Amino acid sequence: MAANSSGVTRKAFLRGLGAAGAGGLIVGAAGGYAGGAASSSSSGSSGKSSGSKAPIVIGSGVPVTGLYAGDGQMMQRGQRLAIDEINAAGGVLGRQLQMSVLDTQTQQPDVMKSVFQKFVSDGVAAIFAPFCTYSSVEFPVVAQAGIPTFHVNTWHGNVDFVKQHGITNIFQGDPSETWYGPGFVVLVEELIKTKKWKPSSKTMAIVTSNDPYSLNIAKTFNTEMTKLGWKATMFQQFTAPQADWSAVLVNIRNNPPGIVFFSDYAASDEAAFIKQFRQSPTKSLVYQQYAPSIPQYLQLAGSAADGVLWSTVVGILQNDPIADPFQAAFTKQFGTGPGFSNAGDQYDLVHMWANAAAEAGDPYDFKSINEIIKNTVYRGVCGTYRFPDDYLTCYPYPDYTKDPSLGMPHLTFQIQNGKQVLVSPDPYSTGSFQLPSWL
Amino acid sequence: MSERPSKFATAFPDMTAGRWAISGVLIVIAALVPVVVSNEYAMTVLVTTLILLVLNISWNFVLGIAGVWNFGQLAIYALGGYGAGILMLHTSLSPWLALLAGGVVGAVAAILLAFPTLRLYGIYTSLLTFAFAEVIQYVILNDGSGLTGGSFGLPIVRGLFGTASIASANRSYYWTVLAVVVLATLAVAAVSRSSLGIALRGLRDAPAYAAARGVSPLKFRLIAFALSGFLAGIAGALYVSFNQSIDPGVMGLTPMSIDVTMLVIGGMGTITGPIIGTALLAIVQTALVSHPGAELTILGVFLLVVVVFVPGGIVGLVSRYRKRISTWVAEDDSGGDPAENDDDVQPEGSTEQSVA
Amino acid sequence: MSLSDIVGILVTTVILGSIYGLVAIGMTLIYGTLRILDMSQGSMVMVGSFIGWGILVVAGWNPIIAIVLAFVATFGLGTLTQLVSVQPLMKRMNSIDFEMVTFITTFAVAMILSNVALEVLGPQQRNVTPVISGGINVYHGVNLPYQSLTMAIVSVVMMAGLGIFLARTRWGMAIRAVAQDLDAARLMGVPVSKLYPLTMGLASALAGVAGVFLGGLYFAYPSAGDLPLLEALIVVIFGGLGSLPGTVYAAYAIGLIQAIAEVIVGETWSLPILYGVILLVLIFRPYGLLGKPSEARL
Amino acid sequence: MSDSPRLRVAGLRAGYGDSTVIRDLNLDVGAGEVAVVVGPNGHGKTTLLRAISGLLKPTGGQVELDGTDVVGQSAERISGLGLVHVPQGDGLFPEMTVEENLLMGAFGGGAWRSRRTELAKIYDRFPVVAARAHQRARTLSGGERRLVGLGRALMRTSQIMLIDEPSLGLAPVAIDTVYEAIGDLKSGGATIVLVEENFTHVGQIADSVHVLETGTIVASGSYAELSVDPTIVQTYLGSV
Repeated sequence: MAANSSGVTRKAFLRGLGAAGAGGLIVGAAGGYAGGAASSSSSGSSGKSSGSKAPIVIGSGVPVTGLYAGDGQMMQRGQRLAIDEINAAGGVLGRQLQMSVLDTQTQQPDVMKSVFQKFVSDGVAAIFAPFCTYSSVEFPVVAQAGIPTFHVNTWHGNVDFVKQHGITNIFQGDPSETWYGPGFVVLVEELIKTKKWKPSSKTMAIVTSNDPYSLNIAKTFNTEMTKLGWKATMFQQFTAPQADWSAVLVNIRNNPPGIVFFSDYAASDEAAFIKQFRQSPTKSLVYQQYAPSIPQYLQLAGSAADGVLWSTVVGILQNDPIADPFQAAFTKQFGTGPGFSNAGDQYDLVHMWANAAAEAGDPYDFKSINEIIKNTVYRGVCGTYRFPDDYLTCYPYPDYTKDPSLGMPHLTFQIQNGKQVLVSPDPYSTGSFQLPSWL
Repeated sequence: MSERPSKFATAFPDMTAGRWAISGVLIVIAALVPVVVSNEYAMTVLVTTLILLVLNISWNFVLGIAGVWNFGQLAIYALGGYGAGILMLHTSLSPWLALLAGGVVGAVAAILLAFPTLRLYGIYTSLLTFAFAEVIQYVILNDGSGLTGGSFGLPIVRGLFGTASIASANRSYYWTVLAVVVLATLAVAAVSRSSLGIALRGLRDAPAYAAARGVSPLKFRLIAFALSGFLAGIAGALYVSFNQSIDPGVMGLTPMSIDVTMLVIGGMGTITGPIIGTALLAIVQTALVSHPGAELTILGVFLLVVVVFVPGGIVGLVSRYRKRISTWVAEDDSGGDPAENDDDVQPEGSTEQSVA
Repeated sequence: MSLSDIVGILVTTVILGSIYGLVAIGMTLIYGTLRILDMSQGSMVMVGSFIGWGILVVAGWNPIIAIVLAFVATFGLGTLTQLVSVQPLMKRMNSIDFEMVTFITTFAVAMILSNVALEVLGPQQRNVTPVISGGINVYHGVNLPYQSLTMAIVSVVMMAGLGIFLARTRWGMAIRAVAQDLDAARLMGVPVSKLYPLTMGLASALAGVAGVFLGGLYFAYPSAGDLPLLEALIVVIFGGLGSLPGTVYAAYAIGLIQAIAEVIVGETWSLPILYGVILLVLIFRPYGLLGKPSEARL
Repeated sequence: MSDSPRLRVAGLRAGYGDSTVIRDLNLDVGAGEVAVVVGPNGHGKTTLLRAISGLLKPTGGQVELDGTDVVGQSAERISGLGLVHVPQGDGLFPEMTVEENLLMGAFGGGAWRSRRTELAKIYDRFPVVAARAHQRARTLSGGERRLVGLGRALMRTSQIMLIDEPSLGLAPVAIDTVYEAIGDLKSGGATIVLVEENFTHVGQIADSVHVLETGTIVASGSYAELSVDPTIVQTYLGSV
């Protein structure tokens, strides 16, 4: 056939083309990852020579989409502000910082592993991943690489894992969740002792979301209070998000408790609850854990939140010489305040790491940097960071240490006239407890 | 020896020697990837994608080939994962047996789910199965017994390769999951070409006619669910082995929308569709990983455009062009056998299937 | 069970049932007319919530403006959604996979809308000021917020309004005619290529108005539509796809089941109980409470 | 035949998918004329009407209404030009009341304004329909449904009517009533194309009769002519 002077039939030609194309797809896909990684790691390795002026890349793993995206935005802003300040002051060892953001979604194991793996492959100098898995499956990935890694997952299981596996580079920048319950019990006792509050009855209604975190806090509180002779009239779990509380409120109003203890970390849930509670309140002290620290809480709840108590094991200090400039700078840069926790702790942790990296003289000398951090006492906008033992976690003041310069203050706030007033502990407090208007 | 290949060949009547050769070459290339790739992030992404591919192959079978609108597949996947994970956690059973057990859990769950869907049609099936998935997720989230760990997921499990280093574990998982993908593809292809597959498509395209011809919806739907559930369970077990944990985040609207997009873009109801769709979207997702947030918008646009303008997905598009090309080839290759032009593609609403 | 339990159950039923009715009637209208399950309805609720936030909180204008604007904007968006995601597929209307492909395309629209909202407006939840604040103490401990009461009234008014529109007006009758016999309706001169987008616009507008109210309860944020979508799906399928009276009954029936479950058993198990009931209904009545296999609609 | 027919069909071709049902079909109907098309089932009578009214897009040929070519236009557009198609099995909206069904007849063609007067006229003409005004259409008997279908077609004036097998499935008494009504329409001046399987009932009203076989007209003529043609009588006259 004239058409086939080349000796290749059209069919054979197409087959060859198809195979080459499909093969190319596989190789291309794999090569794409490898190539991308190679280019960044080559820049990383060139950056690793200590004389280089190339920017230092740090990894930010935050929830950008999904349930915790609101928290994620505040975390990222805290990191951003710290980086901008450091860069404006000349960077770390004369090198600018760059942030590489990856989405941790809802911290599913595969997502976290892949995020950590990418940070390791890209050769970042430090990882700031405020939320991580509770099973710690991604920890070995960074443990092997030794990169200084910081989280505020507030979960004892994570620090246990670090201790058990002898990990030296994964730091929890706040105390574990186990300190919440006991901390509030101490506060309740003191309120009664100082006659600032007289419970209508020694009963409590406990409402908690059903994740192990909130559940653990609720259970420890229940146990500690039962020891002191209190009785739970209600212990109810729900699944976040939950916006309609009428049925729970029917039960509370049927049997008004002395304390309503609410344990959940979704701002909208707790705001919705207090709005609906205040429409016809019972004579109960209302404690809501953590969520009021998120700025949206006050916006969402408005004046309904006046009188509510809440606490956090990590929070931004008020009327404080270190925290105030941060508050101002944050508000200036983002047009909204930083709230009470994650923006502050991320800001602190980036600064703390940058100091350690500068001190070590090389941002990629992970071993020295980790050593320095472990032996640091750092006073940031959230109080004192100190990692006294192999758990590599902070401990609370006054629950654990009686010296405020050695522990992170476990802050209790009360919302008064739409403002957050720090009522405990001294010397950080900015006001004192006031009896809520409905009591 | 002479008997086996011929039997094998009859299971895949449209697979010529040439096609087998191409498939073989592709598999070998795929198997060599870990040798070339030294980046552990790339390996993690590849293994995760292959695991997702096993899930998509299983879902494609029940959704595309059997035509049952099962939107509970992610719950079956999760149940398989939890089943295998719990066995790895609390028993000294070989993790390989736990993997199989995950498949069995998936199959059993799928069979139980199949019964109430029998009398339902189309969209009602999808709601019932979706409700099933919601209940499973809810029960796991609310599990106070500590068995599943609620929203925090399972504590760390052994996995298949115990204490191997990250790099060698990644490679071992890659080859393991690749083998499962190949076997699953062969199984689905063989089944959909068998009389069972013909019956399933008959029930999908003309339920009344198929039933009148003696095809039992009960029996075939159960078989379809069982096979698809088994594969989904294995996928879940692979997930829990590789990631050493699993949490309820594997279920829900977002992962489901990504999986559906993969199936639709590749070509639902075809054998190669899930492979192409999963690979393509994995590449897109990886490329977008540094632009979190934009990813889902782009996926949504992709999905819309493909469904509206490329019915049948990429495989459907290719098969339409192949028809044109085969005419072009036929002009040249006048002695060629016409059987060559057969597709592995079943275009939606095709009428070529008759019920035996 | 005490009297306040019973009153509590009734109040919760009214509140929940009205929410469900409001988010589900649009979906029923679309299914009845176009034979598609519109997965973008939840996003319309989200858009309505954001409009409520923009008008009531940012601009500080009158709630009426918020409602009108939400109606108009989501009407337009719904029309556009139909033109983009359904109209190009209408030629496949009689094919076996029509329901499936439109399910997927409207789902894609929902994905796009909520992720664009995420990009543009950010992930924070925003409080939408209640259209009316305060509440009445119905009975010892049982409180009925005016917002919920207003929502219930608006919901009933809108459902009734839709009913009257469909029963009495030229275009309303045309919508029903198209739902019942497409060919015959075209022979009457009903321009279906315009009617379909308008129907989806109308349904979306109902969801958008629902969003203004739900914003005061659930807040405005990019995925604010997920829960209403799920609830609407449950209601329309429970009530029988495409049956308007069925939808209304189902909305309140589901509200009642959930209220009983919440008050008696507790929040934790109310959703699983609801799903369990629906599972049973579907097993014994595969087409829902008032649904029919195919022919009769709206 | 008049010089400018109200309805002209020329060289029409139509079908479903790959199969052509109507081929090379020509048909002229003058103003006020009743043209009856007879033919065996499955030879394209219904397809012809659907192709004229726009429910089915013809693949070739012309359909002219008062001299305007309407091929390729949508059914709703063609309906607006004054064509009314009463489909096989009535095409009533089953869940709507009789009155609502009648009102739908006035939807297009500018008839909505005068709907109340037209409605009153129809109730006058068909007392049976008036008695059922608020019943749902699906609860009616076959004969009643057919009358509602014709009544609905009358909601608009000055039209060309296509009527598909009005006698199908009716009892003889009901058939008589229906044809009486069609006779009324004729005397009211309507131009009608009527399709039947045979011409048992059409003698009184047919101006011309056309025999449709395998998709085309094989014989045309007046009722008087065709009713004496022995082959045609044998095939189509049935048991008169």
